Order: sequence, then structure tokens, then C-alpha cells
Amino acid sequence: MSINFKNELYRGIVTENPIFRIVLGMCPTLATSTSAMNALGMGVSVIAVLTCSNMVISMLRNVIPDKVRIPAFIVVIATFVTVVDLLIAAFIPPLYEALGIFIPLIVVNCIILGRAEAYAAKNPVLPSIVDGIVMGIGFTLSLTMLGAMREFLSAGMIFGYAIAPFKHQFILMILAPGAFITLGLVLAGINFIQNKES
Amino acid sequence: MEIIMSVLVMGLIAIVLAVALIISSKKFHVPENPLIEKVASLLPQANCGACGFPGCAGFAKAFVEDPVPGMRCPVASAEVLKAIGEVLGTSIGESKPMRAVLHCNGKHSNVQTVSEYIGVRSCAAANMLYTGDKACMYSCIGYGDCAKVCLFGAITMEDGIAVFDAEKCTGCGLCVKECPRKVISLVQKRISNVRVTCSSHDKGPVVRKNCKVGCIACGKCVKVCPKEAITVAPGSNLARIDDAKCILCGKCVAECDVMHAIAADGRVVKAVEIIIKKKQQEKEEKQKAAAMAAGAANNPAASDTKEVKS
Amino acid sequence: MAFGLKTFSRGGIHVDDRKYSHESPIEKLPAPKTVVIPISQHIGAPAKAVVTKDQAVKIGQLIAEKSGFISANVLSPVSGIVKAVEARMTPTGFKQDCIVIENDMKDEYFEAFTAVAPSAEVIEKLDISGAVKAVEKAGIVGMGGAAFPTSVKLSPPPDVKIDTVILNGVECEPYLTADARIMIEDADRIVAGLALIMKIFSKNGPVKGYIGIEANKPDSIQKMAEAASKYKDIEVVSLALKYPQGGEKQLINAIVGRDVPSGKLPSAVGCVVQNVATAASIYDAAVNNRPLIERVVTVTGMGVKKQKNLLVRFGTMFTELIDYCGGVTDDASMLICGGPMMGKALQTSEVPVTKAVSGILVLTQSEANLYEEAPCIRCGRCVDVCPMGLQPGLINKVIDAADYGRLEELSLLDCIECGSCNYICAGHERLVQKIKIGKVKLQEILKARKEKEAQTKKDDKK
Amino acid sequence: MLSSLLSIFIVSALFNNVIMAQFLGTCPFLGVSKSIETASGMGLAVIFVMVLANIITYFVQLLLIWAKVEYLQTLAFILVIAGLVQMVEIMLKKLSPGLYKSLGIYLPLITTNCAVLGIALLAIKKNYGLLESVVYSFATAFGFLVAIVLFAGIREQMKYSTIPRSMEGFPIALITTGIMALAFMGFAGFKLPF
Amino acid sequence: MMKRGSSDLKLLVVLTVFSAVSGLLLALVNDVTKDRIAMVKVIKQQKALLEVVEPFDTCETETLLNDPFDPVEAFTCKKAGAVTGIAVKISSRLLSAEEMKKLNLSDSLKQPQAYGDPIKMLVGFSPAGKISGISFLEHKETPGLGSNIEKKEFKANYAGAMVEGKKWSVKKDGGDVEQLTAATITSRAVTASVVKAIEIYKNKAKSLNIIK
Amino acid sequence: METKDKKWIVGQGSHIYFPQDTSKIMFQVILALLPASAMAVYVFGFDALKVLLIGVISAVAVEALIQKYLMKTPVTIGDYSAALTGLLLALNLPASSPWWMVCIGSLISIGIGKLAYGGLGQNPFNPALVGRVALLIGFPALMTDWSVTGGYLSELYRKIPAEALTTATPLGFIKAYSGSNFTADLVAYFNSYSINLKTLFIGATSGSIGEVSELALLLGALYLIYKKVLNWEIPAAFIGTVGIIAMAAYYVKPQAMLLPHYHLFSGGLFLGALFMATDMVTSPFTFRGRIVFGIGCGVLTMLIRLYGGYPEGVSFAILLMNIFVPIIDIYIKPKRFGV
Repeated sequence: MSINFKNELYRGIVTENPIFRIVLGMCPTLATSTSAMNALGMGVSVIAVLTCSNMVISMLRNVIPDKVRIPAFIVVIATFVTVVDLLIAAFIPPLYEALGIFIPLIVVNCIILGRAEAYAAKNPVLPSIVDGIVMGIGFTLSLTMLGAMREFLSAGMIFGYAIAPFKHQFILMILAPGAFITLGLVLAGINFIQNKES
Repeated sequence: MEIIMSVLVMGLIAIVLAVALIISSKKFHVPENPLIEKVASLLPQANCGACGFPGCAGFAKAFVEDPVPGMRCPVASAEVLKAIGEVLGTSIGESKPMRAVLHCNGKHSNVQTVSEYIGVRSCAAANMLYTGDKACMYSCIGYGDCAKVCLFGAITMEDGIAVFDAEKCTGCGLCVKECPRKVISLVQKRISNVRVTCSSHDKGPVVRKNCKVGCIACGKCVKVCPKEAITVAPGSNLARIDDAKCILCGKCVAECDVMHAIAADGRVVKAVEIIIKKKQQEKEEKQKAAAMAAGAANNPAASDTKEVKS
Repeated sequence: MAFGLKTFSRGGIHVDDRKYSHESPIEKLPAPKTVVIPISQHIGAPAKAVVTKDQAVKIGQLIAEKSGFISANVLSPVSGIVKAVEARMTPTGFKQDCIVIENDMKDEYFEAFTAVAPSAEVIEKLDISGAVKAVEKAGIVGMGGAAFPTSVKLSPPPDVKIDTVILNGVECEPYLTADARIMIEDADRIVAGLALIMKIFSKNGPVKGYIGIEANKPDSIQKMAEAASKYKDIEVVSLALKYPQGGEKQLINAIVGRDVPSGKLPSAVGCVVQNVATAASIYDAAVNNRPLIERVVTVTGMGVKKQKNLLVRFGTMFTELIDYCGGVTDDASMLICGGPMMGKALQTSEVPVTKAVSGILVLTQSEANLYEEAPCIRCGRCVDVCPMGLQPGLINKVIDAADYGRLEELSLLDCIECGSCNYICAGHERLVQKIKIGKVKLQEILKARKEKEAQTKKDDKK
Repeated sequence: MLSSLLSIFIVSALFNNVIMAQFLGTCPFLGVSKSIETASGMGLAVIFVMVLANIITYFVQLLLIWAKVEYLQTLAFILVIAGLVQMVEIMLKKLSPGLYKSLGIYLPLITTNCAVLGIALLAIKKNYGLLESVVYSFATAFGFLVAIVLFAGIREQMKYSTIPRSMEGFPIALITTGIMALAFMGFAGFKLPF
Repeated sequence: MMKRGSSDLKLLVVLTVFSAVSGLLLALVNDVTKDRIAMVKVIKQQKALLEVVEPFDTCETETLLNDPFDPVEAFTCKKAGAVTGIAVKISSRLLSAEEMKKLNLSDSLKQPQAYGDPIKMLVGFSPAGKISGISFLEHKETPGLGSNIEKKEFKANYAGAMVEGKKWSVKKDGGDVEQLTAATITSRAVTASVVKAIEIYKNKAKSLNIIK
Repeated sequence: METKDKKWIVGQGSHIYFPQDTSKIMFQVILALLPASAMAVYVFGFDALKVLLIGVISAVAVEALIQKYLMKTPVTIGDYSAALTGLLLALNLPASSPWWMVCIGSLISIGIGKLAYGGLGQNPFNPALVGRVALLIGFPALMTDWSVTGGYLSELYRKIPAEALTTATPLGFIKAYSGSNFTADLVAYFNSYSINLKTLFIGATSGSIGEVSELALLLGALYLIYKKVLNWEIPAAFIGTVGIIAMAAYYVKPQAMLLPHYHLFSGGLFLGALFMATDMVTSPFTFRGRIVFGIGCGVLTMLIRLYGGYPEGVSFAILLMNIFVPIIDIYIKPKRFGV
């Protein structure tokens, strides 16, 4: 089974983008997109967890009985999440502070369980790893984009670099309502473009 | 020590849980429609709720017990959907494909208007209040109630009548049910279709007054039909084609050349063109012959005027 | 409008009454050359034609016979020859079977009738055992607009006790003045009719009679009060001006304060409501053996040159009435059979006057509601004015979204289609029209459910 | 004591609403809010599971502390919650079909409701005792119920309006949630009088 | 039905093995990272302290009020044995009378609360009785208003000022502290906490015999 | 013309109509807001006029542009609803608002608050309030900057220290104040600004430009009630509830609470209760529903004023109650006839 990584990447970023197209994993999307850096950190963590859990679940997919499928999957995922959690705490402490409780919550991020169920549980190891990577990249890119938008509007900065000339910042964007509204508008924009094309 | 402790704790929790699960699943087992479980097992099990149902099991239950068109799992891939279809298909069974057609050609340019209609732009509403804008009481009202109920986007409203996309139509019959004038019917989905594009039970003169393209029940099509598929029921003032008997020869379409109240689509159109051409040729030949005959008898100029008249 | 007058308790609107023709006395329109008589001029099963083409008929001769319990006879309003029995356009807006009679202008009656003047003694002496039969024979239906066969209303099931008879002289529809003129010119006959109806119901106990009239008709009230003073137990009630006071349920609520339960008839609270004109014709039929062949029709609206009240034979074309009033003006844009609130817009004036036609209204462009629908801004006025306590705005949205399953919960079938919501709507939404669609859809749902229930019952029995 | 419990309740149910301020449980909030009926079912199920999960994780935490393996927290909690939900579902189906019909179908969804795990973790982080933890989880879930029912009310109403095509579905749901969160900002900085 | 027993066993084994292996894996990772995480914590604290006091070699921590989330702590920082600074970790939390007593604070101290959750801060003092710095560890003030406490201009109210040289209340209340625009509550809460820190510092300094 | 051949218009009854439709209602509300606007210009000077004009123009422009280029639907600025939203938004802003902030407010109000839901009549939240609250949270410093440069108020302020010019509204003062000698200090404060009940009522106080003059607002509201555009239920329930709670709070704890009439006349209560909460689109359908809605607004307003972080809670309270409207509509139905 050969894998065209380019096509797969296109699938992960465009056609099956986890945030914009499948609309999964809203909680971390909204909570960690306060700045581009946080979003990137969350995204990288998700890539790591998603790839590892996809790999392991794909390897063990024939061993796991159907009845304990979900508990077993969740155990695998939770393990990797904790590993990531510990590693970030040890080696990237600023990120750990920013992401706070949301790293453990990657466990219940629908994307990971969703991919485990929809893909890894039915496919061999290599494609599953690829799926984990491309889906993770799709998630990361869109999350970072959102983070950059919110950071720009609320603080006039992107990745911590001040680039906007204006004096007053629109603080709403960094707060909960801004998160919902920004994501809503971005989704609407994507729909708008799509409707125009078709 | 810590490592052992960690393994022990997790193992303990897992064992307790597994035992509890096993016991409870045995003790509290409740039989269920096996189809639901089958469908549920095919679903992604992300339990994301994106379908609007509470979880995959909820979706599966609703899908098996009371499927509504348009209901789908937004996360599942095409293969999954196909697989679900196969599971359900064994219990549902195949039926003949049908499609909907309109028995009216009452475009704005073809029918007279008698009054101006204001009010809800809905056929059902207009039907309770006379005819909408059109004079004919049997016409397609043209406010698109059918298009509104169509789940597949197969109906568009053009120049005051509904136009059906044979490709998209699935023959579900929702539009037939919705139409207050009952000018839509279901026919077999074939390569093409021949239909009477009029539903008026008015008498010939009234039809002529109201509409340029109505059926006046002249009966020419009945005569020309080789399979006796066309009938004009007494008192109905309207020709009807029996879809089962029709062989799509297109003769009736060619014959109805005054009011153009029979229409065809698909491949028959070509056949009709050929018949009409043939008829034209025959006519011309006849006329030529007549003209020659006449010309032989009288002067040639007379035949020219005759031709123009006809 | 005097304060403190009785009126109904819930909803309602204050409409400018525009009774232009109130002062013009009833004129008798000459019988036309040809009359067109629909065989179905009432609610219920259509009557069955009993005449054939070329048959000679006389005034009052039965030409179509009632078929079924809720149905009414149709009598010939002229003497002449039956020209055809065929489908013609009627004021209902649809083609219906009609009997076309050519008038021979002889005005010969089929049966003899008397001309006993109405008085309390006449009613007292009258043997009422044949009264209901006479009403049935004369083909009398409610002349307020609904055209419910009167004989049916006068013979309720034996377990129903009627203690109140209300005459409806409210005429709450703007423009219309037919009833008001009849009350001025024919008060004695109306009150006698009421006394007669009360006598019919009095076998089960004492019956009280009321005549409800809105306060904008002081002359009618005065005449009626004079006439009523000669009878026992009849009271004329002056009511505050509010639409739709003429609705049966609203009128009962306004006069005796009883609420007819949802889905029930007025008889459920011991009441019977009759129109004033109907009462007059009941008197004529029961006492004088006179058939119902003509009625008073108001021809009004700014779209006709002169606004008049005309006494016309059934079957006369609207065109003739309008032309008698000087024809239409140039900016006339809507022709309505009935009042402006609940009347039906017509496509053509070539339709005959029937028993249910109380007025012909020609509206000009500036009078009529010709607006396109604008969005609902949820102002809630429709809810405030609904006399039945419904939520028309919500119903409208539910119907727009084709969410018909919710209509039952919104008790759509209670709607009396009075048009108050439609009148008040800031968005000019066609609420009544939507509700009519909704009613059809809801009835479909209810029918399907009933069938399903019956099916499951059958299956259970098996 | 009572007033501190009450303050926990009000703060976590309203001021610090789980959806509006904490972004937890957004998936079911957006997913299962198309009608008031399913929304309230989901809300009740969340209350049920969240309280139960918080009680059990409280004891699991004690076990973890005793064994000095606190880093297993996430793993142990999610495992317990997943198993618990599955078990409750099975038992409810048999023991109380009526309750199952109204709550049970929502149970599988709750496994992936991050609010359950999140609140369990937060309760530990806030060092709540058993009673406080129960009140806290109940209040949070109650806040979820309130938010989702109100949201479902708005969505039911929106069914009757003509949302622009690009806005249909998730975009308008998110924007509505955003404006609701905007309104809930009014509770920011509340100082209870007790 | 026959298969049921075996499948149950499989279920049990798989789940247990999974969990146990996960536990093992985590224990290993934890083993690798735990020292590092502990170190990170220490570094973090040092960094924070360095923001408010002069450079130091060692630092003694004394917990004055034991609260799992919001302890009051005093740090005595020394360089080559000499005290270079004293830092007080405190928050704008409303302290009970009992707690006040424990901290040896007079009851008359005003304790206005902040807008959001308690503002946690670190106030550093030089041995000479000057506030050497102030840093905010955690706060939930309104962004754009209360959050302006992080600004240098506001911190300058405190940092660099002598403990005794100023009237420690906001101008609105007649003091010398320049309050933030439209965030009086926050300014007040911070100032009141600083006053508490000053008192604690004084007690501490007295016990260390730095001042009398 | 011959009667017989006339081509009639057909439609369903009622065939006559109440001569007051959407655009007329909106226009009358704008008219009713003119006294308050005039008062604003008098009190705050040219700044207020600038904010009002920018608000109306930007709101109308945003609606027209979005409908024309994004939604591709007919432009509906002719129904005055966009202008009304812009005006209400402007009346809810301080006089010192920079022009771009007003424009952002209009964009949020019209774009997100209204057109995202399909336009007039479909929005669940009051668009002007969505804009106002978004600005309040988004630009807290600008939205609480009460400095004035012209008009009656600046004349008044000339007599007092310049430092006070940017200080808060009366309610803001109370929220920021936490002395023990509350009532006396309050009186001193009000005296220093020469505020008394009369000036509060007529409008010589600091605040959002539209909320200062209760007199002008009441005049407008009376006109609307006379024209049958305004329902009295919501304002009555709203203001009544605020009054009762304020009174109760004062009698329970006089030393820490404001005199009740200051609660009534010194904030945005009248503007909110008369013109924002009564927005037909976002208030309940039924009479009883409107009463519940008004009481809810009053309770929430007082909760926020007494215990909340913000000095003023009217906007939040109305927005919060907007969330409840669908539920109120479902559970509080009009009493049906014969049931």
C-alpha cells in the first residue's frame, strides 16, 4: 500500500480539516487560541499524541475486544497525553503554564478518539501514522491561524511580535466571547468561499 | 518501587473496572434490535454529536427505526455510509426507480392572466384563492411549493412553472404529495419520457381562451398511437398517456402540432424531429403534387398564395 | 364610544367603522332577467337539483333539495324557465353547479302566503310545532355570512338545554350596514323572530333573549329597544365598538360572559346565536309561509360611485348591483364579497348573490392592503389582538418553516380567521392565509394519526 | 460552611459558567442543542455523570496519593469515567428503562465531554473536600444544563428564521454562543455578599 | 453464548494489561522528568525573586501562612551570608481575623478585595527599608483596565519607594498612590496588599535585627 | 370602465390594514429619540453630535454594504431599522468615543448582531446592545472615559478641579467607593459636581450621551405610547423592579446603599427600559411574558449594580434576558379562549 503523502496532507489540511470541516475538538480550539504561540504548542502536542496513539491503536487493533474498545483506546490516548504533559512540564515550562489544564484534556479531544475510531482501528500501522500526522498538521495550522488572528486583534501582535500600529487593543478577542465569534466568522467565511465556488 | 506501585494501581483499577463491566453487562443484559448494534458498530463512535443525535448509538437507533431522508453522519467516510446502506439494504429491498414529471406547460408567456394575485407566494395558499396569476384553474401555479419540499434540489422554477431535473430526481414523491393542483405525477425512470403537458378538464374553447398550449382533447394523438397507450376519458376533456404501455415512439408528440400539448424529453426528442421532418417532407411533396396538379389546371400564381396561407 | 359598555374580554381591535351607507334606506332592486342559483349556498352538503332544463318554475318552488343532515333547500327566486344546470363561477371563488333561470317577469308564486303583521300576540298564539319544518322548507340559512342551515341550529340534540338566545345585530365588519338598516326598518319582524326562536327552545325551561348591537348604531338600538319592549325577557344590549364582536363565541362572551370551550359549539354553554336578518326570515317562514328569495346587500367601498343598501333577489349578478350603484371608480382595485375583514376577494363581478352575501365591497388602491410581505418584527400585536388567545406570529413562522407537527400544540384549529392579526400586522404578513394553509396541513396530520390509531387498534384485535 | 457551599454553587453555575467562561464541554453543547427536549436530557445526564464521576475520582485520587503516583491522575480518571459511563448505561437500561430513555442515550456522548474530566481534575486542583466537590460538580453541570437549554431555545427559534447560507449550522451557533458569553460577562467580578 | 466466557476473560486481560503497561510507561517517563520538573519549579521561583530583590546566592523560605493555594511566604535572600533582600509573597485575599493574628498584623488594616480572583504578588524589600521591586504572579483583572497593574508606570508607585516615605493609599482615598484610570478597586486592592507586605517585612526585619 | 371586464386584485382578508407598519414604527422610535439626542448635544456639545451622526451613518452604511456585496439580498435600509440601531448604539456611548470605535460598534451591531441572523426580525439579541457590550468589554478604557470638551457639562466642570473631568458617573463613583461614611461622602461628592435630583432628571450629569436626560427620554416614550408603538409593560416592570429592589436594599443597609432615586435616575435605566428592552424583535410575544422579561431585567440590573464588577448593569441585564426570550415564549403563552 503506497501512500501519497502530498495527497494525504491536502486531505488533512483542506478537505478533512479537523477544525474547519469536521468541526471536532472545539474546547481546546477555543481555549488555546488566545495567542499564536499557545496554539502552536497545543497543535504540536496534538500531533504528537495523535500520531503515537494512531500508531499504537493500529498495531493493537486486532487484539482489542469490541466491548472495551473505548476504554482501551482512551487508556492508550491518556498515556500519551500524560507523557506529553510531563515532557512539556519538564522541558518547556512557559508553554506548560499557558496551556494549563488543556493538556490533560487532549484526552477527551474528539479528534483523537475520532481518528482512532474512524481510521486507526481499521487501517494498518503506516497509513495510520500518516493520518495522525496530517490530521495533526491540519489541526495545528488552523489552530495557529485562529490564534494569530485573535492575538493580532487583541494585542496587535503575532507570535509576540508587535506589528500593528494601533494604540487601542480590542480586548474582547482574547476573552471567551471573542473566541466563539472569531471561530464562527472564520467558519462562515470558509462556507462563503465554498458556496461561491460551487 | 514507585514503578511497581504505578503498575499495580493501574492494574487494580483496570481489573476492578473490567470485572464490574463484565458482571453488569451479564446481569443487566437487555436484548435489542441487532441491526442497531450492527449499524452502530460501523459508525465512527466518536460520539461527537455532530449529526444532531445524542451519540452514535442514538443515531444508529434513529437511522434504523425511523430513517429520514437527508439524515447522515457528517464524520463517516463514504465507504462507511455504503456499508451501512448494505446492512440496511438487506432488510429494505429494491424498488423500481421512478421520476416526477409536470403535466402543465403554463409558462407566463403561454397563459392568460385574469387577475393580479397578492399574498403568500405559495401554491397551497394561491390555490385556496382562485388560480394565482394564471387564468387556467388546472395549471401549475408556479410559486414553487414542490421546489421547497424537494430534498435533492431537483426542481427549479422557470418562467412560472416547475422544471424537473431527471438526473437529480429520486422519485420520492414528496412533490406529488405537496402539489395542490395535482399536476405532478411519478413515472418510470427511463431513458426518456413522453407526457401530456396539460391537466385542464375545461372544454376545448375555454382551454384555447386561457392557454396557448393546452390539451383540447381533439383525439388526434389517440388515433396515431400504435399501442393504444393514449386515452381521452369521457367528460375529462384531457388526453392521458399510460406510462406502462408507452413505447416512446414519439408519434403523438409529432401529431400534436397545433397546441403542442404533448412533450418528450431525452432520446425521443430526436425521434420526434425525424417524424416531423418526414411529415413536413410528405406535406411539401403533397403540396408540390397538388400545386403541380393545380398548376397544370390553372395558372401557377394561385398555388403560391395557397402555400403562404397554409 | 362610551366607556363601560359590555364587550368581549380577550383581544380584539378597534377599526375605523366606515359605515358610509348607514344613512341610505334599503332600495329594492328590480328582479333581473336571468338568475344564477348555486345549489350550494350554505355550509354542509350541497343540495340536489330537482329541476331539469326547460322546466318552468315559480317563485318559492323547490329547485334543489337538501341532501343530508347539514344542508339546506334552494328555492327559486323568480318565475320562469330553467335554462341550464351547469358549473358557473360563484362568490366562493370556485365553479359550482348552478341552476340558471330565465325570468319571465310575471312574479308568480308557487304557494300562497299570508301577510300577518308581527306582534307579541301572534307569536303567543302560534303553534310552534311546525315552525322548524317551515324554516327548513323555506331554505333559511344564517345570513350573517357563515350560512349555516338554520333548521339544524333550531333543532339541537335532546340532551342540550338552551337558555339563552342571542340575536347578532353587531355587524362589526367595517363598511357593512345591511343588518343596521334592517334593524331600523324592520325591527318588529326581527324581534318577533327572536320571540319565536325563544318559544321553540322554551319547552325545556325559560329562555332569555338578547339582541347585541354595537354602540355606533344608536338609531338601530333605539328602534330595536322600542320593538323589544313589547315582549317579555328580551333585552337589547348596547356593546362597545370592537372587532370581532360578531363572532359567535365573542358575542356570547360579551353578553352573558360565558366562554364556549375550545372545539365546542355555543350550545355547549346553553346559547344559540342568530343573525337579525335570519330572525326576520324565520318569522316570515313560520308565520307567513314566505320562502326566502331575497336579501339585503350593502354595496359599498370608495370604489363604487354611490354606497347603497339594496334588497335583491338571489341569483342577481354582482355586476348588476354595482352598476345600479353607478359603477366602479377608476382606482377601484379589489372586489370583495362580504366585509373587508373576512370577506373573500373575487376575480370577477360575474357571480350571483347568494344567501351568504351580506355585502359587496369595492376597495380603492388606497383603502386596500396591497403591500408585499415584510419581515415579522415580533411586535406581538397579533398576540395581543387575537380574540382566541393564539399566537399568530409564531404560527406564521412555524408554517413558513413547514414545521407542521407543532401546529396542534399551538391550537391552530381554534382560529376563527377573523383577520384581526392580519389587520394589525406591522409586516403586512398574510397571517390568515398562512393559517388556512396550516389548518389544511394540520387536518392532514390529524387524519393520518387517526387512521394509524384505527389501524393499530385493528391489529391489536387481530 | 453552608454559605461557602452556596458561594461555590453560584460562582460555578453562573459566574464561571462551564461553557461561557471555561470552554469545557463545547462539543456536546453545540451538537446536542437542536431542541430543548434533547438539550435538557443531555443536561440532566451531565449532572448525573458529573456528580458520580467526581465522587469516584475523589476516592481514586486518595488511592493515587496513598500510592504516591499522582502523575497517573489523568489516566486513572479517564479510565474510571469511561468505565463508569458504560456501566451506568448498561445498568440504567435494565433497571429503569424510563430513565434510560430520557438520559441513557446521552451517556455515551458524555465520555467525550471534556467537562466531566475537566471538572474532576479542577476539583482536585482546587483541593475541595468530598462535599464541596459534589456541590462543585453539581453546580457546574447545572450551569451546563442552564446554558444548553437556553441555547437550544434560541436555536429552536432560529429554525424559523432565514439564516444566510454561509452562516447556517456551526457558524451561527458559535456566534450565538459568543454573544451569550458576552452577556455572561456581566457576571464578571461578582462579589457575593456572603 | 459459548464464546462469552472466553471473550470476557479476554476483555479482562486486555484491559488490565493495557492499563498496567500504561502505568509502567508513565512511571518510567515520570522517573525521567520528575527531577527536571522540580528543578523548573525552583528556577521559576528564583527568577521571580530576582525580579524584586538584589542578586543573591541562597534564599530561605519561611511559610507564614499555610494555605495550599495561596500561602503567605517570606523569603530571606542572602549573598555571602549577608541579607541582600527580603521578599514577601502575598495576595489580595481577604484574611480572616485569625489569619491576621497569625501574621501579626493589626486588625485596623483595610483589606479591599480585587476585582477578579485574589491578585498574587511578590514584594521585595532591600535591607535599607526600600521597596526594591514588585511583581504580580497571578491575577484575573479585566484586561485593559485592572490588568494595567502590570505596567511599569503603576509599579513605579511602589518600587523604589521608601517604606516609611509614603502615605500608602490611593489618591482617591487621600493617599499618595496614583490609581489606575477606571480601575480604582484594583489599585486599592494592590496597595492594601503592599501595606500588609510592608508590615510583614517590618516584623521579619525586626526579627533579623536589620531594623529596629 | 365596465365593471364586468375589470381586472381585480385578489388576496386573502383582511383587506384593510392598520396604518402603522415596520418602517413607520422604526421612524417613530427615531423621532422619539430626538429629544434625548438634542439633550445630549446640549449637555456634551459637538462631541455628542459627532458620535450620533457617525453612529447612524456607519450603521446604515454597514447594512447596505453587507447586504449588497456579501449577502446579495435586497438592501433594506429604507425600513429605518439600521438607522435606529446606529442611533441607539451611539446614545449608549460616551461622548469622547473616537470615530473608529463607533464604526466598529456599528459593524458588530449590524454585521454580527443582526445580519448574521438574516436581518430584521430574526436576531435573538438586541443588535445595538451586542455592539455596545462588545465595545465595553473590548475597549474598557475608552468606554469609561467620561471626559467632555464642550457643551453645558464642560461649563459646569470648569468650576471643579480638572482631575475630576475623567472620573466616573455617579454609579461608577459608588462602585469605586468603599468608605465607611458612605452617605455623607456621597452627598459631598454630588455637591462637588452640583448633582441633585433635578439635575439628574433633566440631564446635567456624566454618562453615556443618551442616558443622561430622563426627562427627554420620558417625553419620547410618552409619544410612542400615545402612538401605540411602545408597550408599557416592560418599562413599568423593569423600572418598578429596580425601584423596589433599590428601596429594599436602602432600608436594609442605608449606610452602604445609594438612595433609591439615584438608582433610578443616574444610570442608563431609562434609556434601557424605555428603548432597548422594549425592542420588539428581542422581547417576548405575550403580555405576561413581557412582564416577566421586565422583572428579570430589573433583578439582573440590580444584582450587577449591587454585587457585580461593573458599575452599571442595564445593558448586560437586557442582553441576558434576551437569551431567555425563547424560553419565555415557549412556557408563557397567552390565555386561550375557552380553555
